[in-house]
Amino acid sequence: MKELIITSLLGISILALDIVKLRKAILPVIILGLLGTITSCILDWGHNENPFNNNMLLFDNYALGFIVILSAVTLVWFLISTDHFSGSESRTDLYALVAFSFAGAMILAAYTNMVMLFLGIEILSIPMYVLAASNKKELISNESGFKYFFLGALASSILLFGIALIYGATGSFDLPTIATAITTNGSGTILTAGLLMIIVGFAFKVSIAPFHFWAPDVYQGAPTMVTALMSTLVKGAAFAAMFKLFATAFAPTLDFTQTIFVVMSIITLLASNAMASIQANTKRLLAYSSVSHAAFMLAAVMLANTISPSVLMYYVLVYSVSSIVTFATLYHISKAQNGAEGFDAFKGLVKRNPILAGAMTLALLSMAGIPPLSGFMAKYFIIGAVIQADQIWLAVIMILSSAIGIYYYLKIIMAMFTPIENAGRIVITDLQRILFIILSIAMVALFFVAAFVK
Amino acid sequence: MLTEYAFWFLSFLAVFSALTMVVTKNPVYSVLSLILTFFAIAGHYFLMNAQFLAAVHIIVYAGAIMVLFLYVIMMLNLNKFEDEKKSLFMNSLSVIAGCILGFVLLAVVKRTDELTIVAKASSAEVGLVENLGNALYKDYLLPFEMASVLFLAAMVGAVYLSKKEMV
Amino acid sequence: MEKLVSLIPLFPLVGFLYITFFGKGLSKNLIGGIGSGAIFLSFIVSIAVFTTQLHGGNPTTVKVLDWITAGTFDIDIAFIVDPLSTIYLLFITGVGFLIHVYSIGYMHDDEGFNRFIAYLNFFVFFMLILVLGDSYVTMFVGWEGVGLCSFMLIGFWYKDMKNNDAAKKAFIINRIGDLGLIIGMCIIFFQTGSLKYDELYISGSEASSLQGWHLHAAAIFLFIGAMGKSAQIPLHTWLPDAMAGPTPVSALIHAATMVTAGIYMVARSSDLFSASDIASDVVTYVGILTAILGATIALTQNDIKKVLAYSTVSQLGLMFVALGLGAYSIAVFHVITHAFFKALLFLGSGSVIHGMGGEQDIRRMGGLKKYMPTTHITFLIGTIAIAGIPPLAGFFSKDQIIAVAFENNILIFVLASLVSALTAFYMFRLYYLTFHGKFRGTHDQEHHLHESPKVMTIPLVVLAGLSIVGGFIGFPHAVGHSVHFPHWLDHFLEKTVVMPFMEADVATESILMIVATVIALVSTYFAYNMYKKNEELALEDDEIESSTHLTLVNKYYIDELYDKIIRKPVDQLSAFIGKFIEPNVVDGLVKQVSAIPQGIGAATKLVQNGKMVMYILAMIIGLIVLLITLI
Amino acid sequence: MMEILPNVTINHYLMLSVALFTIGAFGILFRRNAIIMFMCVELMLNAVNLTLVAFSKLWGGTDAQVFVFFIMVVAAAEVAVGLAILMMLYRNMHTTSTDVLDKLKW
Amino acid sequence: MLTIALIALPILLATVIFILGGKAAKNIALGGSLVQLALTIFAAIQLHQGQTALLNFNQVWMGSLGINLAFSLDGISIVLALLSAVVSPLIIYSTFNKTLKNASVFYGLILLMLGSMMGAFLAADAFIFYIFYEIALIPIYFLILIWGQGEDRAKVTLKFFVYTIFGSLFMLISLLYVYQHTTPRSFAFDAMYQAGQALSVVEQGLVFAGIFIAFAVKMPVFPFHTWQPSTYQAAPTAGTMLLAAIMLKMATYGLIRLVLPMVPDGLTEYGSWAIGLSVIGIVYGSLMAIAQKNFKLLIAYSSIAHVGLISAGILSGNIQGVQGGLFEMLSHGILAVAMFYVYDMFESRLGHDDINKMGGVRDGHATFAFLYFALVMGSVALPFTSGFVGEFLLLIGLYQANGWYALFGGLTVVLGAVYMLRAFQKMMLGPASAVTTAFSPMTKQDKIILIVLVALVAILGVYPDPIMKMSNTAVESILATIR
Repeated sequence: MKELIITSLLGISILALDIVKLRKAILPVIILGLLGTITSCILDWGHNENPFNNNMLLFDNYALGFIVILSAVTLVWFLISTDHFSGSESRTDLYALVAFSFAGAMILAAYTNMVMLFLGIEILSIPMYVLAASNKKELISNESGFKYFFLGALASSILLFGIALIYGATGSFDLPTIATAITTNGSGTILTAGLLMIIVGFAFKVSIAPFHFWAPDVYQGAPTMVTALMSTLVKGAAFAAMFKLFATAFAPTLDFTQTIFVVMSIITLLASNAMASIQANTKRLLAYSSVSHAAFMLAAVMLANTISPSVLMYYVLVYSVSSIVTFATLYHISKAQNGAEGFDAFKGLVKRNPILAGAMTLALLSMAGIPPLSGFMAKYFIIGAVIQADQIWLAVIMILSSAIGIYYYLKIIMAMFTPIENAGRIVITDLQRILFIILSIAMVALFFVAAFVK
Repeated sequence: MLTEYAFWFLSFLAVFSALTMVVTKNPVYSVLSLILTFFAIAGHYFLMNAQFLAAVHIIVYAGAIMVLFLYVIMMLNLNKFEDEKKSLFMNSLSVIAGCILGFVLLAVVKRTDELTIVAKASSAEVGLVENLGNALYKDYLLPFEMASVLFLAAMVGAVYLSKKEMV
Repeated sequence: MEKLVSLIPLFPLVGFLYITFFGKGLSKNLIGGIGSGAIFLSFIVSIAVFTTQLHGGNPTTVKVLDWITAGTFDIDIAFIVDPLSTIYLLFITGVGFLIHVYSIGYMHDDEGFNRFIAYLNFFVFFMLILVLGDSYVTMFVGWEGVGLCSFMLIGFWYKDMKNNDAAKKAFIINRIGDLGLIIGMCIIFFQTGSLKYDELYISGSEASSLQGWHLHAAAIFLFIGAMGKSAQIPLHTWLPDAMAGPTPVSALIHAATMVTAGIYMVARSSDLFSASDIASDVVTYVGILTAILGATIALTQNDIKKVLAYSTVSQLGLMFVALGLGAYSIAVFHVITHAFFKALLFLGSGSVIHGMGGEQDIRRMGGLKKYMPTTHITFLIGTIAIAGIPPLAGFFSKDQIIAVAFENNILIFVLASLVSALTAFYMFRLYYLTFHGKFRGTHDQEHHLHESPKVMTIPLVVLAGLSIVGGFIGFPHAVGHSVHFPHWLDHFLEKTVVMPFMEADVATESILMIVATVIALVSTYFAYNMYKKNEELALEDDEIESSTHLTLVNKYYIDELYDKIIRKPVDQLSAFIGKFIEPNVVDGLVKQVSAIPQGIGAATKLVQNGKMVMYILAMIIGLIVLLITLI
Repeated sequence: MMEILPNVTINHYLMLSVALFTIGAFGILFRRNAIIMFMCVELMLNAVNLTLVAFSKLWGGTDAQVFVFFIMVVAAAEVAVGLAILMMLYRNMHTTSTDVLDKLKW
Repeated sequence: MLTIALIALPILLATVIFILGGKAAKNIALGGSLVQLALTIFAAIQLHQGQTALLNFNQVWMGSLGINLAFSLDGISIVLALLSAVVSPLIIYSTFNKTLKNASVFYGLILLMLGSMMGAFLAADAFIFYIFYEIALIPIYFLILIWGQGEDRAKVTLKFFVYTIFGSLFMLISLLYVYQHTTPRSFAFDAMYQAGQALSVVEQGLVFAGIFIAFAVKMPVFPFHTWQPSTYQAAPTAGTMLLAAIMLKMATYGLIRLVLPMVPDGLTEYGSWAIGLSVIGIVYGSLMAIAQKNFKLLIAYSSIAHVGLISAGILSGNIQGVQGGLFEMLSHGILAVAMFYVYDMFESRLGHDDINKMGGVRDGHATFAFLYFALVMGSVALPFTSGFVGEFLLLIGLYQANGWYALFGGLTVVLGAVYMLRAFQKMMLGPASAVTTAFSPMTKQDKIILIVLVALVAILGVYPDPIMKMSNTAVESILATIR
């Protein structure tokens, strides 16, 4: 609970600091706030199993784990993107929006009530709509923001209809109560319809086919660092929420939903990887790759009653780390050459900035799932679980799409190692350099500590 | 008896004006039809003893949201026919998709016989301000507080987007 | 005493290594001395080992080194000492030594002298391994090794690509045979679990577990190996080409020793072959065909070495006839006598070529008798020996082959007699054209004509002596009984090879001997008549009109045929695969597979077209599809 | 049991809200004017609200009505942001047609 | 502990080189690889004496998943360990005459690759094996990408990388499938063998298919080979050596370790297609080699032929085939390094490797000709060269599976001679020419490397028994688990 308070206050205090013209203090406050959140989570670890405030939130280890991961991601994001908004005069607004969004993410990790779910999603999303459109002069940013917002609103209404039907069938918004009701009464048509509509709502949020079409457009149009946030914070939180929902409230229906999830995963994998492999724009490519990773995480949700949530947590963490690195690198590269985002922009990076190139290479290899990088273990856990659930076909498709994934990730790596003439250095700050190095180490180190998953 | 007639009347009104909202070409008419729909829905709330909600509904939707819409339309000077170029293909596709969706949803929700309803206490007085207030400020205090965060965020966002950059 | 056997191959090996690595500054005579000395030492040891067998020693194996271990497949480098191997040892080292000595003179002026001697040593080493090996695998070591040395020596003058091609041809055709041999070994191992002679044939007679088609297949595949090495149809084409090598090589490898490895191997496997009638028939018919083919082609060849080469092919064919008919010891007998006189003939021809300054065409020779007396005499002895005129070596061995053929198969008998007649004819044709008549070469050549040095002629003389007396080791019954030396070789070999069932009475045998002699004499007379008396000359290439003659000169166009049906198709197939299959079919498949994502992508593009309505439509259709499952 | 008003069952209300929901969805597909489409979303949200109120009547608890309240709150916030985005879009594009938004594709 | 040292040493040294950089890199690398060689020989002696205390290592890594850091050096692993330990100093030394940009990274990557390949050879846990199997790809990928030759190397490496990973992911599925049937869950080889053998025949056949595709791509076996010639051509010579000499051995080694004992019934019942493909690959690779005019491509295709034979022999599943396969791996590794070194000598001296434009080098380069010829003989599997022992046993083994396979596979005996001799003749023989003069005499480095390699070829050919005896027991015990 403390965590949520800290975070909410964080957003407000950012705004307050702006008002009192203490802009210099904003970043330290953010760092303090996020570190405070992490510390508080660690202190609460294992102690807090009681739900808060009439079963609205439950800060159990599941929630705390996700909160720690998401706060760490947000913290890194803030540090690594310090120069992203430096040009913008009203960057405090954006910082505050990120902080609010993070609060929403936190709610999604800890909710135990549909109301909180709904609110969490909206608190997470509404700032994101704005952030996606935050590059106000850019038409594509506008387009991105609008598409995100509008389709998001549509998805929300479908999700809400689903929640309404679930309420109609069970008479409750409380997750455990819903689970009990389903177990005692069985799942009728209305309940299942509600369930399906909730799936649609979530599928939209986490970009699962055929509800993913917004994702590449929005990711591409949004400012790069915002995209980084979308693919880490938003996605992680949405999956945390989804997993929780299907591990508690809808656990009795998982056998039914499994087929749906399998089909959706397969479609997602095929569509996203196929599209990614024909992209010329790396940002859009990464967007599609993000969609394909969603399919892996969806598999974790699908197996919510057999798999340990730590598998999903691990995946989110691993994916977030590499995702932040890729988008941050892309940001630096594209900033250095007038917003170019094609493969050519990456050419000669190994000379222009070896640290960026190294970190990017590791990140891409990690996403591709090549040992000894953490991405391999993450995928391994999922595929192993999928096979255990006897969904061999899904596993095969996952494997095939991983191979396609390697193809397009390597295209970027290839470009980085293609020498070019008279390339200027790409300058990054010391802090960023350290962060890139830390993240690189993390990508390898997470592989070896994967033992603690489960 | 009366409620039954009221139900049918309000329902018809809601559906009709909703359809008008969709098909009419003039955005202003659309807004006005939607407001009519909202009133009809508010009427339903009254029928179902949700007086507080009906009031809030009128205030928020008809009073605030739709006014906002109207305001935007006026400000952007959209109160004229804007030619929407659409292919017949997409049109028919959307009609077909809409019809099937409606059909499917209807087919689904008519299965209420499968529901096992366990009615709760104090059913008659539910919609009153007192009860709702209790629920809102006791059970749902946290969401209520978080709603304020949501508003703050939305406000900041809207302000950010609307203000001119002073560079 | 038997332990000494491991020294036999060691000497040539050491000789080879020493000359290769330390021979750089040494004088040619010293090198020659080392090379021939090594062989001579081996010869001495061979005699010692031979005597143990002569005095009734039992076949023994001497293990040198653990070699290959794979489960039950356990092969050592070990040497078998038994009559068959020791008799081979004797003539390999003996003839080998003589040819080494001869080479010192013959190759004296060649810049690759050291290399030559080293290679010869190396060859002898492998040849010894071949006959000493106690299992098929060890034999195969020598088998391939001699092929390697043959390759190196045929292409000895590597600057001429023709030599290299001949060398390559020899190696590759041999390899085809080797593949057969390998498969044969595979079959034997698969069926019996062993490849060692003593387990297979001598002690346990494991070979009896070879039954049915396995037996025939094993024997036939082994014989394919023999076909390659011993130049039998259809793998014979390399041997005439192999004459591209220096003449001592032709004498040693392509006449006396290596090419008889096939006979050795079949004799070694006599248990196997005698059990398989099909294989034996195959061997017989292939042998007789080869014999006829070789003999007929030899009639028309004008290159002195080519004549001898085809003669070798033909003689080898006869040996296989003997093998096929079950007369293994007689085949070995013919191998030995053949080694003597064919080595003699080759060395003699080498002497001629040496004297002629490299000229090999008998149409450019004639009347050499007076310039090279020693060579002439020894060559004549060789010719008589091969023609089968008693009492020289060739007579005894060939006669017995014909006798066996008579016992078993009249058709073969007739054909073998024909071969015998042809042999006498073409050999005397060669002899007369070379040594009689008047000299037809250039003035320069005439001026330089000289007898070869002692170091070359002494081996000739020794070999001539052996060609005269060599046949006595295998007197046929008729003569043998009278000198108390009947079939000495047969008795000596009977421990290791299967003896034919042959009970011809003395009268038949004697008649056959007389018939054979008459045939040889008659065709000698024909040759004499044509080439000596009428002084007919061989036609120049462009004068030939008769199509039969042309076919023979062109060796039945077999090379051309192979070129057409094997080499070209393989090349074309390779080119086709390389140009079409690989990029289009195999890699094309890969490309097709990798195009699948692009295809899916292209389809997805239709929806992902940037228009929001499409996305909404997709969502709603998705929703509908999900909900429709509920109805 | 299923009657929540005299002679009016839950089914009636569900059908009504489904009708409204579908009209909203249809409108979104059918129209290209961003504002109208946005209004259609609002209509869909109202359909949800109506459902919830009807269920609330059926179940007799306050939860659903509180939920409706929150939906309204969120809808208001969404409208604020949405219209801000729309305005911005209009400033740059001078149209509210969603058809012109196809810079981002494939 | 020794096993860990064998894996850790190159990796640690690689890290050192990465960090220190500079000119010392190549000497550190060479020194390290020599130490590695010494350690391996020490390990071999230990194994020979039957002291396995130092050779086994087992440490729980992910206990709940049954993944252990288990390494063990047995008679099979030692062959491969020896191969990579023997060959790696030579490979490193072979680059000494080249000026490389970022030399420290280059040598570091080579060492990394050696470490990971060693890891795969020594692993006693299927998961660890898989990890190392994959890791090895990364260094070689960068070696080719950065130091390779040709404009299209980026494309080529892409194909190589994607293709191989694509294959090995199937192995992952198969392994996971078997893993699901272990009780308690464990990736340890023994447990996997048990679980695999308990599967139904159809399941085994499918598991086999998955694993085989992975190895088939890596080896490569027809028709999964199309990445290989172009990759070999694009790679720097040292990289090609690593690929051909050691890396593809991970796949053939995997056949022995993972396929034979894990899915024996599936192999016998449904495995003949794999043997068939391997056999086709033998002939196909040979024919392709005949069609090549570039020496490097010729060796590349000949490698396909050789590896096809190894694969077919091992899959025939009897001790002769497996032993032959093991030994042929060793031999092929040594010969591949040698052949590519010869290629490099020509390439660096003449600037091309078109055999049609060569000739006459034999004249005046007698020593080189001798050494090269010895290598040619080794690669056509002449007895008393290392090539023979392996190839012969493989054919013996293959025959036991199917006589026709042996007959077709045996064609390599003939076709191998065709292309190798053709190449040798075109390159070395014939009259002296401009090429002869352009071909500068062998340097000390050339001599050392070639002489060592030729000596190895000869020694292993004449006296292979110590190694064969070592592996014999291990192979027997692995095959014993099957029946």
